[in-house]
Amino acid sequence: MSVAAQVVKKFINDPETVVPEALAGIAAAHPGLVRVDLENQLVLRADAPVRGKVGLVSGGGSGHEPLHGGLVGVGMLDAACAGAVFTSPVPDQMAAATRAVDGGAGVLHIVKNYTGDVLNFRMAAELAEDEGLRVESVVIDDDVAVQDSLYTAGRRGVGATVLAEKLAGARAEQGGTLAEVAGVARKVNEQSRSFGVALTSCATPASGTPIFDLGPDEIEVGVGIHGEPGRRREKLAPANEIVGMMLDPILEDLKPAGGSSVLAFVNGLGGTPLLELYLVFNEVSKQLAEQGVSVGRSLVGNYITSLEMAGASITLLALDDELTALWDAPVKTAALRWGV
Amino acid sequence: MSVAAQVVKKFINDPETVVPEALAGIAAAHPGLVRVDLENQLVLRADAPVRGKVGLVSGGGSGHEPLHGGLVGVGMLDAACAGAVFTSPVPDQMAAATRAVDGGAGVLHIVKNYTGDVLNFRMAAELAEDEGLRVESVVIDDDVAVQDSLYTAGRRGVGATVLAEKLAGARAEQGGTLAEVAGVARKVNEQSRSFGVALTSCATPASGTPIFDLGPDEIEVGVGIHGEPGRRREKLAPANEIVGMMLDPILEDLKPAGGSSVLAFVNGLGGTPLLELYLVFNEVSKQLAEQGVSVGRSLVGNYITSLEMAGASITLLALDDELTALWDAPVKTAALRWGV
Amino acid sequence: MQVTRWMQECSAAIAEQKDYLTQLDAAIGDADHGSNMTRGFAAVEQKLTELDGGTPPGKVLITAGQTLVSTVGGASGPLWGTALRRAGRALGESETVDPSQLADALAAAVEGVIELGAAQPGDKTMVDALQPAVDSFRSQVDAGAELAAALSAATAAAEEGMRATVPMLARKGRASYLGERSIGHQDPGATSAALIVAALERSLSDER
Amino acid sequence: MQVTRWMQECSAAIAEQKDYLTQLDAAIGDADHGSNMTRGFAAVEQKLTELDGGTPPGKVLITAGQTLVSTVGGASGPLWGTALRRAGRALGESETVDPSQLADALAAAVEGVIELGAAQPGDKTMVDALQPAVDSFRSQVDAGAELAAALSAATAAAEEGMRATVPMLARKGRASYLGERSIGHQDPGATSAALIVAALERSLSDER
Ligand SMILES: Nc1ncnc2c1ncn2[C@@H]1O[C@H](COP(=O)(O)OP(=O)(O)O)[C@@H](O)[C@H]1O
Ligand SMILES: Nc1ncnc2c1ncn2[C@@H]1O[C@H](COP(=O)(O)OP(=O)(O)O)[C@@H](O)[C@H]1O
Ligand SMILES: [Mg+2]
Ligand SMILES: [Mg+2]
Ligand SMILES: [Mg+2]
Ligand SMILES: [Mg+2]
Repeated sequence: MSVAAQVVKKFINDPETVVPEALAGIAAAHPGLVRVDLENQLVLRADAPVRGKVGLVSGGGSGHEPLHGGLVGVGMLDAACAGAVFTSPVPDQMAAATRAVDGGAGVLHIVKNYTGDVLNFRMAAELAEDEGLRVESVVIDDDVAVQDSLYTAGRRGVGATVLAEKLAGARAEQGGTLAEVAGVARKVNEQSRSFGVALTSCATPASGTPIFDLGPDEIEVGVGIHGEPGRRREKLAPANEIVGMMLDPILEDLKPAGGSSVLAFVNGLGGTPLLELYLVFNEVSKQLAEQGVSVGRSLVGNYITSLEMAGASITLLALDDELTALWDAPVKTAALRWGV
Repeated sequence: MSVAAQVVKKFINDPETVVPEALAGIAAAHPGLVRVDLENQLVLRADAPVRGKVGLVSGGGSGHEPLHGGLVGVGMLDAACAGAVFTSPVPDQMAAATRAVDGGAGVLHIVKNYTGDVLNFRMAAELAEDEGLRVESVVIDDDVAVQDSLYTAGRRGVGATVLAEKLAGARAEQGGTLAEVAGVARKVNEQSRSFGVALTSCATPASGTPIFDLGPDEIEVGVGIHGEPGRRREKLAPANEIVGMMLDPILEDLKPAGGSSVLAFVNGLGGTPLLELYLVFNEVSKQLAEQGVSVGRSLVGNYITSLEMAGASITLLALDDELTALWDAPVKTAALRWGV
Repeated sequence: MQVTRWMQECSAAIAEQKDYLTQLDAAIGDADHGSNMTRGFAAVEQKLTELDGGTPPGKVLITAGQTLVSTVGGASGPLWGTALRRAGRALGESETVDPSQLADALAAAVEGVIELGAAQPGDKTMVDALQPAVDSFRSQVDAGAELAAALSAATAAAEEGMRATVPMLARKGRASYLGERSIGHQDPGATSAALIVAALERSLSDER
Repeated sequence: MQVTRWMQECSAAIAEQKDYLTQLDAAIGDADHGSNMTRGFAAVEQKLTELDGGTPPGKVLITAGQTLVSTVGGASGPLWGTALRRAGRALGESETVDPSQLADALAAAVEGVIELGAAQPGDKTMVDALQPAVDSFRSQVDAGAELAAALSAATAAAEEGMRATVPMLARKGRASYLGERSIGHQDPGATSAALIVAALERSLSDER
């Protein structure tokens, strides 16, 4: 049975217009929270630019929803730039977003570490700086599935992106300077590690068929969020073993001190039921307890996805008082909301 | 290619223990918000019973997460009873939940209209009443895909369940009497209509293979939330046409007055990316505007699911000032949260 | 009369047909009937080991019914639980069960199902297997037939009723949501009902 | 020199190979290279119709590069945008382009790609098709070869470099995440690069 031969059915009108139509839907669903610039494919905080506040801009290819558009709002992003599915946006969009959210205190670009995202954001920062705007960039690269990253494009930015946007956004809301807000994002990235596993592939609206071919008893271990194959293929195993495959490389790299506290983030890649994500979270907390690591904060759900891919990623963030307080600070976005 | 022949891979350890393991995960992920009674498979509001407040109990088969366990908390449910996947819980669980949340003001059972749920909740209510507890039951049956329901088990309870739990929960939080809280739930049910479409089937952990077989260019029109086939099979069509297939029977039955305002709820059945759900929402708001119906409130996401089924349902609730205010009231649950 | 023996036969027969029952339910329901009934009767078998041998048949059936209600869930749990509890009440305290008492008990069981579920014969439910089984057992007994003969008549009637559900349009339970599409499929509940009647025959006919 | 003609040839050739390029990217990337490049060169073709005929070749290339940056996204957008802009700057204001000017422009393009993307030959990227093409064009021109001969040498070198990416282990771009698993697949960016060099040959060789 060739999975790649299958057609993945989707609710679309035209592959070319999926992203703008979805953006129009976001605008219609969340008036008062965000506004959408359809020409530049931007989701903007409704009241942007916020005078005197550091502006936070992120973005990337589409297909990872709710990232980034669903994370725009009070206490998180000021703007999200949407590219085509799995394709980084262009510098013009990012520069337009930077202009739109600059409140006079500078703008932070939160960039996932993919060649396309990095190069386009770099060009955008140059454009904005040429116009006299102050821009800082933080590149997120938390995916420990990428090895010998020195000789490659480096680790991918995955789950830590959501955490960095939340915590840096909270710092900006509290009136932090551009340096302080960027510092929080860098700290989150340094103290986070992630690992992902796919049970199925996914299909872009343009192609309509799964990107890779996976047997009925196979899983891809070490995948990112673009439907790309992972580091290796394994036989399907019980959830507790799969969680072990994910936690081991994370803990090996993060080396949390015994008795230390982490934020445990179990993220669905899009097609895995919440029932299973909670089962996975249960395994994560059990196995962390065995390692003497306590779960201080947690997040379970679909936040950084790969279209309809069945699978999950685990992200651990080593917490301290500052990060814990920033996590608990109010946030008001379509996908993450509390305290307001 | 026979879809039914395929294996659906899942993160599980043992099909028999999926539900208790997921419940343990909910408890671990949301301390302070809920507590879990593993023996009775109950998710309980952390501070239940709340003195003097009407208690809200719902429940049903598992596989619909976040319904119901993810909807337990301040301003919504006090308890959710979890059955096996797609199987109604037993009266003993429901009676235990009723006892656990009774704060002296009586308990409301919110029951989705399926024979199993109705019969088991009826027996539970009798058990609780024999113990001197005051119980009211409201049966939710909003699915217009079920026709000539007079001669059948009647319409299914689907999307309106989420709305009834939110609005009745808000009324209870405000100190409403059992009659008032039940009245809100009944009103929500009377003023709501839903319709669902599936692009794929889904597989229970016990069986592991899809419940029905759907061709690469076919969709099931008029499905519920148990992986059952729908009323009819159609060819895959553009999203705007599929939305029309869903909205027409809803509007025909609901007959909202021109210029009236509705809550538009686009619900994912589990396996459909948020990108597509927002695209569907965009179609819904466009087509409603053409009909002179305005969207006063909206909800987009996976709230009442059918495991990993790819598909969506649309629910419209005719709003008035009372319902709008109850919708806006604070809620603090794992899946729905605002204002607190 | 060996009620415990009957329940054991039910548990074995249903566990053996678990996947088949679930397949039938997958076609017009939600693919859980096999696991629901298997879970329930396994619990009954377990529970009955806790009763002492002298417990009267009626009490044993009531315990079995309560156990089904508490362990099955779904539509079949309350319905089968009610059926066995009603049958048990009909037998009362009596230590032995003669054929006509058994006929009354089975009639009470079906009445309980119909009262609770409001299904009529022809609605494509367990009632379509149970009602004819009960009726033929009663008429055989009234005509003075041997217990074994009456039981095999009941089994035959149940299986015929089960097969008769294939062309029916479902009017109760999940299958009713399918409307016309429910036609052409055998009802899972009628199928497990036929297994339960056949189990009764086995458990009693080889009592001597 | 007909830069516009070159861009039209690129647009046609890439659109024609769109699905093939996307398939190659599906194997070791994210299945979007075909649509990315097609979208970009279609926009370039459109944009160039707005320039008046007299625009010097260098300016046309700069406009084309800016258009790619503004419409492609992904890794290839900034890289190809930079390549064409650098080539354009190298040509400056001159109205005509002789073979050695063209060699300088192509060298500037590759330098731009390497400067921005930090890929070395052998890293399994577009550089592995571009560098050999540029080098062989230069040496042919220095050896006094005909333009047409130098161009077909460049095309041959690009295609050879493209095929040479198959056994390579990717060290840059998405394919690098695959580690060993990137071996055995032809790099999509090297493939589109070869198409672009071949388009250059077609657009110039039949100028006379
Ligand atoms: N109202 C009813 N009266 C009698 N039998 C019913 C009724 N509703 C359903 N049934 C029986 O229950 C069977 C389904 O049982 P089961 O699958 O265990 O429960 P559920 O439908 O809740 O998943 C049906 O095949 C049918 O025979
Ligand atoms: N650092 C780099 N230097 C040179 N070329 C690169 C680099 N990274 C990627 N590429 C080229 O880009 C191609 C992929 O382009 P494309 O698929 O359009 O972008 P993305 O990888 O962002 O989806 C690769 O095949 C490779 O040839
Ligand atoms: Mg890409
Ligand atoms: Mg069921
Ligand atoms: Mg069933
Ligand atoms: Mg790509």
